[in-house]
Amino acid sequence: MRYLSNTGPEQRAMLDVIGAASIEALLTRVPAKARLARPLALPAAAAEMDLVREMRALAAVNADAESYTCFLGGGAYDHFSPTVIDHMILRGEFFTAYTPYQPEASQGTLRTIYEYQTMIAELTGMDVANASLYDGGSSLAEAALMAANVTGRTEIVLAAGVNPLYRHVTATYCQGPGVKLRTVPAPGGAVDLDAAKKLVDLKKTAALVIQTPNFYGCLEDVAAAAEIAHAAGALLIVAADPVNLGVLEAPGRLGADIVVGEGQGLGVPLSYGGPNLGVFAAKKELVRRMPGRLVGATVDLDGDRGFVLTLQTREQHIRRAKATSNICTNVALCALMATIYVATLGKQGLVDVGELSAAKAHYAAERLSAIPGVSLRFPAPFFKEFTLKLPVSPDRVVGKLLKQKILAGVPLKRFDKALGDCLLVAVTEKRTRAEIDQLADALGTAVA
Amino acid sequence: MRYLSNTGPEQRAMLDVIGAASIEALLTRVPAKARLARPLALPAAAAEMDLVREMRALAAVNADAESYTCFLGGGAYDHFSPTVIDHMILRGEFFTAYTPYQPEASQGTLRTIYEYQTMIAELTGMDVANASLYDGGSSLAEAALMAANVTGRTEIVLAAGVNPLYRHVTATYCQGPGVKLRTVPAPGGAVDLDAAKKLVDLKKTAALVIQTPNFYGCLEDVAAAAEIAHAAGALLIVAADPVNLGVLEAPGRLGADIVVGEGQGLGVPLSYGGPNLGVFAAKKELVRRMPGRLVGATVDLDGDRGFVLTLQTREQHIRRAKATSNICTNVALCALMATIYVATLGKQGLVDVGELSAAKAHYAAERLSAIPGVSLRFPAPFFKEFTLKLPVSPDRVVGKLLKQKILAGVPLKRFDKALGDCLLVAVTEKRTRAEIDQLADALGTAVA
Amino acid sequence: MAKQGAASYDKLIFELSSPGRRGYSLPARDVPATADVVPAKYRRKDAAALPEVSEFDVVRHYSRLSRMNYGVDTHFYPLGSCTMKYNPRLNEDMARLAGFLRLHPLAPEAASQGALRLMHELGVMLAEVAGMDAVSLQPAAGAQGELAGVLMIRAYHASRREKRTKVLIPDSAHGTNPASTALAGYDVIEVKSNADGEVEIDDLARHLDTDVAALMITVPNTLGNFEPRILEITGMCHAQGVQVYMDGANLNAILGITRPGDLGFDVCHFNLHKTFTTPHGGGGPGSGPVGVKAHLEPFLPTPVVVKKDDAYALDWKRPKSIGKLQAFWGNFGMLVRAYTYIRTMGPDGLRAVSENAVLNANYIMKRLSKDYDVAAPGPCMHECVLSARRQKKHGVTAMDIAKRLLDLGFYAPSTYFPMIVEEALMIEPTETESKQTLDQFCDAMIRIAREAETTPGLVHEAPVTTPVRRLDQTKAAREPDLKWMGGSGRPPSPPTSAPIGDMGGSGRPPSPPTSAPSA
Amino acid sequence: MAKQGAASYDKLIFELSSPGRRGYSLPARDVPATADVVPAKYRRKDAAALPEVSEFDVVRHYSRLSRMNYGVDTHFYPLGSCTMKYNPRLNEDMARLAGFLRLHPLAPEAASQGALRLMHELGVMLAEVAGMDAVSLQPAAGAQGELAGVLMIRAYHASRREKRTKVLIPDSAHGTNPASTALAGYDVIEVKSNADGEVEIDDLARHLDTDVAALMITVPNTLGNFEPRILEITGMCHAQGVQVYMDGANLNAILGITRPGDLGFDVCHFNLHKTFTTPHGGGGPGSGPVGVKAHLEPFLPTPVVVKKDDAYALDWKRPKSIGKLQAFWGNFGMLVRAYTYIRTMGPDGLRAVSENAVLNANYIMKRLSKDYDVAAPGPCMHECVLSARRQKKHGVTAMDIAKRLLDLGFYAPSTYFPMIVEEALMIEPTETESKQTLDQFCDAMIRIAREAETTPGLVHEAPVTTPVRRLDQTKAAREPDLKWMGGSGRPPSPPTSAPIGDMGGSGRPPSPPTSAPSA
Ligand SMILES: Cc1ncc(COP(=O)(O)O)c(C=O)c1O
Ligand SMILES: Cc1ncc(COP(=O)(O)O)c(C=O)c1O
Repeated sequence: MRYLSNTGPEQRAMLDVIGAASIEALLTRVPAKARLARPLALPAAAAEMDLVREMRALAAVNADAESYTCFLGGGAYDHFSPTVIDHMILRGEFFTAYTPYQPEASQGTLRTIYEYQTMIAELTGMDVANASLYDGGSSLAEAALMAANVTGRTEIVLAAGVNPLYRHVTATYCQGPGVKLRTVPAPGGAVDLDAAKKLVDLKKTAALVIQTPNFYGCLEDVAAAAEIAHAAGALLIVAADPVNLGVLEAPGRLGADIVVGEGQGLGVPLSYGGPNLGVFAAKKELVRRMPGRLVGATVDLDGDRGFVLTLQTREQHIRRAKATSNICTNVALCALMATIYVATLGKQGLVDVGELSAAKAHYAAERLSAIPGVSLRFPAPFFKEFTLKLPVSPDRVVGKLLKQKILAGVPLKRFDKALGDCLLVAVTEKRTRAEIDQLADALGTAVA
Repeated sequence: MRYLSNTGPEQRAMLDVIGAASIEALLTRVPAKARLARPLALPAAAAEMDLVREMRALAAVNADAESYTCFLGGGAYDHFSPTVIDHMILRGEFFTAYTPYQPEASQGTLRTIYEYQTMIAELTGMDVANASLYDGGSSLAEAALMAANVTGRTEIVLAAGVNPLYRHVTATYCQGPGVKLRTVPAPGGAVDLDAAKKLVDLKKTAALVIQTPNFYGCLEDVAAAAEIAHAAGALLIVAADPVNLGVLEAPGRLGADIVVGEGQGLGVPLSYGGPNLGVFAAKKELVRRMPGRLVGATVDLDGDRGFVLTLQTREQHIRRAKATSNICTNVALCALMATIYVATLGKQGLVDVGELSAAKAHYAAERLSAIPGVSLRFPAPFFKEFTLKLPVSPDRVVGKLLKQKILAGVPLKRFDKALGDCLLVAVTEKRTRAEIDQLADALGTAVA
Repeated sequence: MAKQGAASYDKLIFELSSPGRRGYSLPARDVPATADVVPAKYRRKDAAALPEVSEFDVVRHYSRLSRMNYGVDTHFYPLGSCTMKYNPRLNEDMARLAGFLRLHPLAPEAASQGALRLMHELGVMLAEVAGMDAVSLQPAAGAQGELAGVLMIRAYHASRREKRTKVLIPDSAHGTNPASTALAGYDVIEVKSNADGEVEIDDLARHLDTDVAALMITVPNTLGNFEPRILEITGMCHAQGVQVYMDGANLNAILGITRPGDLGFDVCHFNLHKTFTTPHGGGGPGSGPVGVKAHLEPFLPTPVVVKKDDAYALDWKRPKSIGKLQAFWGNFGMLVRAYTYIRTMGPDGLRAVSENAVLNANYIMKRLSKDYDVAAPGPCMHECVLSARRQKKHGVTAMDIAKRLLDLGFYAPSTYFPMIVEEALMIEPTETESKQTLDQFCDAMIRIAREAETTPGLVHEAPVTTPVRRLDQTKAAREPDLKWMGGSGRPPSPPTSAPIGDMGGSGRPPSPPTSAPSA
Repeated sequence: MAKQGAASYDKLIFELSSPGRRGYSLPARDVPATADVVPAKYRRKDAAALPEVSEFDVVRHYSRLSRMNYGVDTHFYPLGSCTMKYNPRLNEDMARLAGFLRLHPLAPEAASQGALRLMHELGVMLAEVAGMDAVSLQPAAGAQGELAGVLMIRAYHASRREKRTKVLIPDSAHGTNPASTALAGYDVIEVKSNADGEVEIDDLARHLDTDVAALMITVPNTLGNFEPRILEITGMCHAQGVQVYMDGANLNAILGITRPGDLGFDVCHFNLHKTFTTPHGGGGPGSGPVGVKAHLEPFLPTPVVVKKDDAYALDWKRPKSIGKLQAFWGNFGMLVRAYTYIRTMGPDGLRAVSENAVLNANYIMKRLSKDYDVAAPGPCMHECVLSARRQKKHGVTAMDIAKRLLDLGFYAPSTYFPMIVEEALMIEPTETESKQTLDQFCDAMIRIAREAETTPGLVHEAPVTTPVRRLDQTKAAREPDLKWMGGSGRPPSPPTSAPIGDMGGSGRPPSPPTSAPSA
C-alpha cells in the first residue's frame, strides 16, 4: 500500500476525533442490500519490480516506431520530438496541477496556454485559438456544431478527402443536434470543386469542410473552397496538421473561418493514438461561440501582467445545458508539449521539418512508383504522405515487410472499399534515405 | 549549435560595448606560436536524432542487468531501486545546482545531505558521517590515511578479505605519505584473527582494516577485530555495504572507529562502476580529522533552523596543503539517491531487502553446491554473496551462460591466482527463484 | 517582496526570442533536392512568427514557469470533485515504455497485441469495479463518457421505437451533465435536491413519465453524501422504462464497497484521471471510459477491443454502435497508467483507497465543523462541502478564504460548487494525504475563520506570496487579449459583440469570478 | 513574508515519519525460509531508526526541498571557476540507456564492448582537445585527476632515479592544487603572482632547481587571464627537468584555440563537469580525466582501455602504473554525458563554446568596470574577477553583494577566491547564457553598487526572499549538529576538541564565512 498514508493508529486517532467506532460506521448510508460482500475480482497487488518486468514484456510485443521503421500516417505521424519536452512536462508543478481555476497558483500553466494559443493562431493564420480539445476528430465535430449554431443552419458538406475517422466522429456528435452531413467526391484525390459548388446549399449549408493535405495526402485548394462556402453564406472549416504549417500556407490567409486539426505531430508521442491534441482556431467574430477554454492576459491588483481563464460564460460549468460545448478536461499537457516543441524548433525549425518531410516523401514516392506494378493512385500534388496503388494485396505486403521490421503503410481497404488495392505511405523528417531505400527494395520484392 | 546563445548580431553588439573589433582581438594574450591553426580533429556535430540512434546501438551491445539475469557482485550489486529516485534527482534544482556554498540558495541540497549524514550514521552505528567521498575504494584509502594522521603511526594492516580493488586504491593513496600496508591471510574465508594479532604492531600499526561481508562473501567477527586493534592502540576500520545494515549489526556497535563502504546498493545505478557512493563515518572524537564535506544544522538571522557546510577548516579550499583531504567535488547526487532510497524503503524496507537477499543467496548456494563437482569454497558463514569452487574453468562457464543471457558470476582468477577455479556469485532480492533455478540448471550443464 | 526573486519572472517565450537563435538540430537533407516538390500556390507566403530561442532558453523558461504553479507534488490540493491524489511515478514510466509510447494507432493488429491485451484487460477490470457488463475505453474524458452514455441510451430507446425527449438531472449536478445531455439532443429537466443534496423523491416522481429517457445522477452526490434511497430511485426509474446514468466522477468513495451496477445503474462513466491516478496535467488529458449493462452493449462506440482465442482485435462490425468519439481508440497513455495503478493496488488496496478517502474527508469535516457551516450533516463520503455563510457576514467570501489558503501553502478547495450551496467550499482530501497534512490544513482553515472575524483585511489582501494577486477578470473578458501581439501592449480589437446568427452567445461580461464554480 | 507559503517548509524526512507507514513494495519471499541463514551474532540487535513514510511523502518532500535550491535550470549561476553551463537533457537520456545505466563493472569484457568503445573513443577525443598523447578516464573528479597527475610525475622522476621533493604552485591556485600535491608526498612551495595574477617569472626562476619535481599552474589563471609568457614558463621548467602540470579546470576558455600540450604541458586534467556539461549535482559526481605526454604514459592508472583489432579491453598489465584511484574504471555515467556532448558539438561547436565564453566574460567585465574595481586589466578569458574594495569602504562586502544578488533572482559569483584578490567576486557566465541574461545581471550588479552607496542597510539585510537568511556559521562550527537527534533540539555533545595524535586539526572555529573562498 505504498500509495496510502494512514497507519492503523492514525486511523484510530482520526475515528476518535470523528466520534465513529470504525470506518464501517461512516458507510451506513450505503444500502446494505447493495454492499459488495466479496473482494473485487481483480489480480492481487503486484510489487513494483514484478509489475515492471511484466509491463516490459507486454510492451515488447508491440511493433513500435522505435524498433521498427515507421511509414504509417493517416492522422498520426512519427515526427522528431526534442527530448527537452518530456523533461519539462515531468516537472510535477506542471503534470500534477489541475485546471488553472486559481490563477494566482497557476500562472505557469496559464502562461504556457497563452503561448500555445499564440503559436496556434500564428501557424493557422487565425485570430484566436483555444486551449485545446481532445483530438483532431472531436475538434472537427465541434467545429461542425459551432458552424451550425453560428449560422443557424443544419447541414455540413464534407470533402471526401477529410479523414474518414474524423467524419465518423463528426457524425456521432451530429446525431443529437440533428445536423446532416453530405459528402463531396474527390475522384482525383483532391475535392471536386464543381461538385462542391453544387452541393453547398444557400439555405441549409452551415459549413464546407476540407482537409489539406487530405487523408490521401493530396493538397486541396483552400482559397477556391472558401469562395464556394462564402458565396453560399456558409463557413469554411479547414482541417490541417499544424506541423506542416511552417511550409504550407496558413488556412486563415486563404479564407478559412475555423481551422481544426490534429496537433500530435507537434511533439506529442504516438501512444497508440491517444492522448492527442485537438487544435481549434477561429476568426475573432466567433470567439464567444468557441468550444473549450480560453486564457487571456489581464492585470492584477498591483497592475502587473497576469493570465486567467476567460470568457467562461461559454462553458459548461457556468452555462450548463446552454454551453457552447460539454468539454471540461481537455488535453492541456499535450498542448504544453506542443508549446515546448514549437518553442524549441521555432521559426526555422518548423520550416526545416516541413521541407525535409516533403523532400523525403517525394524521394520515396519516386523510388516506390518506379517499382513495376506500383503507381501513385492520385495525380494531385501531395506533401509528406501519398497513396500507392499496389499490384498485390496491401495487407499481404504490409505483413511481409513487418517481418523485416518495416511498418510499410496503412492499407486503405478498411476506410474505402474502392481503394482496396491502395497503401497510404507517410514519410517524416525522421526517415533516412537508407530506410526509404530499404522500404523500396523490400516492397519491390514483396510485390514481385 | 543549440546549446549556444549569442547570435551574430548579438556578438557584434557585445563587441561594440567591449570596444573590440572581433573575438580574435580578445585572444591576443594567447601566444601565436601556440595557437591551434586547424580545427580539432573530432567527429562533426551530430543531430539529436542521429546521435540517439547511434548511442542506442552502442548501448545495445552491452550485457546489462536489465536484459540479462545478473549474479555479479564483488563490490557492485543489482539491488532494486524505486523509480521515485530518478524522478526526484531529475529536478533541475537538484542536479544542476553547485556545491551549497550559498546556504540561502541551497537549503534543498543542504537538508538532503543532513538527512543523508543522519541515515548513514544510523546504519553504521557511528556518531558522524560525511557528505560522501568518491567510492568505496577511495573511502577506504582516506580512512587509512586519516588513521595514520590521527595516530601518528605509519602502518595499516588489512585483512586479505578486503576487496582487492579497494586495497589497490589504498596502496595508491599511501604512496605519497609513505604509509605501509600489510596483509593478514584468510585461509577459511574469514580473516585469521591470530595472525592478525601477531601482525598488529603496538607502535607502528595505525589501523586494522576488515570488510564484512568480505570480498569472498564471508562474514567477519568485527568485535574480535576491534579488540585486537584497540589492544594495540590502533583504530579499527570496517568496510561494510550499508544496504546490508538493515539486517547485519552496525559496525559502530561492535567497536569500529571508522566505517567506510560502497553505497551503490542504496539506489545508485550500476553504470559500469561509476559514479558510485563513498560512504565514510567515524566516531565524533575524529570529526575534525575527517575528509570531505560536513553539513550542520544552525539558526538564521530570524532564529529559524537552517543548514550550512561546516567545519570547513578541514578542507582544501581553506587549509590547502594542510587539508585533511584533497577532495572537493564529491558525489552529492549519488548521496541524494541513497537518501531517497533509504527514505522510501525505510526502517522495514532495509530489513526486507537484507532478509530477501540472504534467503535467496542461501537458496542459490544450496542449489549450486548440489551440482556434482561444485562446492562452496569457504566454510565461513556468508550473507548475499558466496564463493563457488568449480570443476572447470570459471571463465568458460561464464562464457557459456552468457549465451543464455545469464551473468553467472565473477571469476576470481584476476583477483587471486590461488582462486583460479573459483566463481563469486551474488544474489540480491531482485533475483527470482525461477532465475536462480535457471542459473543452477545452466551451470550444471556447463560443468557436466 | 513576494514578487522579488524567481517569483517575479514575467517573460513569455516570445519575449526571449532573438533572430537566428536555434534550439534544435536536425540532420542535413540526405535525399536529392527535388525542386518545387511543393507548388508555390500551396506555400506559406511569409514565415510564421515563432520564437527563436536556444534549448537552454526553453529549459530555463519552462522550469521557471513551472515554479509559478502549485501541483499535487508540491502542495496539498483539496479541490473537491477533482480527486487530486498522488500520481504514481511508476505509471509515468510504464506509459513511456517504447512499446507503448511509440506505437502507431494504425499499426497492424498482429503487431499491437500487447497494447490490445492491456486495453482488453483494463476493460474487464473496470467492468468488475463498477459491476457493469461491458466497458468502452474510447471516451477522452468524463464529459465525453457522458456524451457516449447518453447517446447509447438514446440509441437504446430508438431501437425500441420509443421517442423520449427529456433527461432528468439534479440541480446539484456538475455542469458537464446538462451540457453533455443537451449535446445528445435531449431537453434537460432539473430535479430539485433537498438541503442534504439528496434527490427530492417526490419531485423526481412528479417528473418521471414515459417522455423521460434517463435520470443522470452523481453518486456519491456533489455534496459528498451517498444517496440513501438510491435503490428506490433506480427502481422508480426502471419502472417507467427510464434508464439511469451514474456520473462516476466520485467513484473514489466506493471502490470495493458498492458498485454502480449493483445500485441499479444502466450506465456509468469513470474518470481515470481522478479515481485511477492518471495525472491532471494542468487540465488534461484525462480518460473517461464508459460502462454499461448488457442491454446497452450493442450501442458501444466502435471499435471494441475483442479477444478471439488468444488473439486480440478491434471489432469494427458494430451495426448498432453510436459511432466514434475520437479518431482512434482512446487515450491509451492514460489507460496504461490506470492499468498500472490497478495492478499495483489489487482488490484490497482499492478498497483501502475508498475507506481512507472517506475517513480523511470525515476527519476534516469534523475538525472544521465548529468554525464553518457544514452544507449537509455527515457522515460524508470522500469529500465534504462547507459554506462560508458565517464568514460572509464579516465580508469574507469563499473566494477570499481560497486566496488566503494560497498564502498559507495550500491550494484551494473547489469554490461555488455545487451551486445549491451558498459560498460553497468543497473539500476532497483523497486517501493519499496523511493525517499530518490534514491537520495542517485544518489549522490553517481555522486560523482563517478567526482572521475573518478579527482581521478580515488580512484575508481580503490575500494572496501576497504569489507571483500575481487577484487578477482583473472583468478586464480579461471585456477586452479579450488571447494571444501575444508583439508586446505592443495593444490588445487585439475586441470581438464584434453580436456575431451573425448569434444563438445566445452573450456579449456581456461573465458573471464575476466570485460566483464562477471551479471544478 | 519571504518565509510564507512553500518557502516556509521546514521538515526533515524523519519528521514526516509515522510508525508502520510504507513507501515501497517488494515481492513476497519465493524461496524456502532457510532458518537462521544469518547467525544471530552477526545480526543487528535493534532495528535502525530510519524514516517510515509513503511514496507520496517522499515525492512531495523532495519536490519541496528542491524548490529551496537555485539551479542552473532556474537561475543564472555566475559562479567563477565552476563553469555552470547548461546541462543538456540529451546527456541525461543517453546515460540512462539500460545498456549503460544497468551495466555491471565486472561484466565480461566481451559483454561490455559498447561501454569500452565509448571510453576508448572519449579518451582519444580528449587527448586531441588537450594535445596530449594519452588520457586516463579513471579519476573521479578534478582533485583526483591532480593526484593522479602528480603521482605520475613522481613515478616518472623515480623511474629516472631522481629525488625531487618540491612542487611549485602559484599563490593564486585553487585549494585542491596544494592539497593534492601534498597528498602525493611533495612539499608545496608557493610562487608569487603579480597583480594580474600572472606568475612572477623572476620568483619562479628563483625557485626552479633540481629539487623541484613540477610546476602546477592553472591556464587561464584564476583571475581569468591567459599567461602571456606561458611558453617561456614551460620552457624554463623543462630546462631544469621540471614537469609542468596544467590544472584544466578553465579549459572552457581555450577549446580549439590552443591546447595544453602545445603550450608545453606534460600533464593536465579535465573537469568533465565543467567544460563538458556533466551536471554538478549539488556538489558531484564529476569526472576528472587526466591527460599526459608520451613519456608519462607508462605510469597511467590501471586498467587502461585498449583497442586490439576491433575489440576493446581493459589492460591490467601496467608494471609502472601508479595504481588505481577508485575501485572501478571511472565515473562512467559522466563519461557517457561528456561523450554525448562532444559528439553533439563537433569541432566547430567546441571552438564556438570558448569564443562565446570569452566574449560573455569580457562583456560583463566591461559593463561592470565603472562600478566595480577590476582585479586585473582585460581582455580576460572565460571569466573575470572583480573586487568589492570600493563597496567595502561603505561597509558592503563581497558577501553582502552575493546575498543581495540572491534576492534579485541570481545565484552569486564565487567570493573570496582567488585569495590574492581582496573582496574577490569571481564571475564566469559561460557561453550558454544569452546577452539578455548578462544584461539583467549587470543591471542588478550596478544597482547593488548604487545601493552600497545610498542604502547599504538594504544590502546588509539581504537576502529577504530566501527560505533562510544569513545563517550562524560560528554556532554551526562551535556546536556541531551533524545529524538529526529526534528533534530534541539537543545537539550531540560537541567533539572533544583535541583528538589523540592531533596533527593540526584545529579546535578553533573556522575563519568567518566572509573570508572562506567558495569555488
Ligand atoms: C462530478 C463531475 N462530473 C463530470 C466531470 C467532467 O469530467 P471531465 O472533466 O473528465 O470531462 C467532473 C470533472 O470535473 C466532475 O467533477
Ligand atoms: C581551478 C580549479 N581547480 C581544481 C578544482 C577541483 O576540481 P574538482 O572539484 O572536480 O575536484 C576546481 C573545482 O572547483 C577548480 O575550480
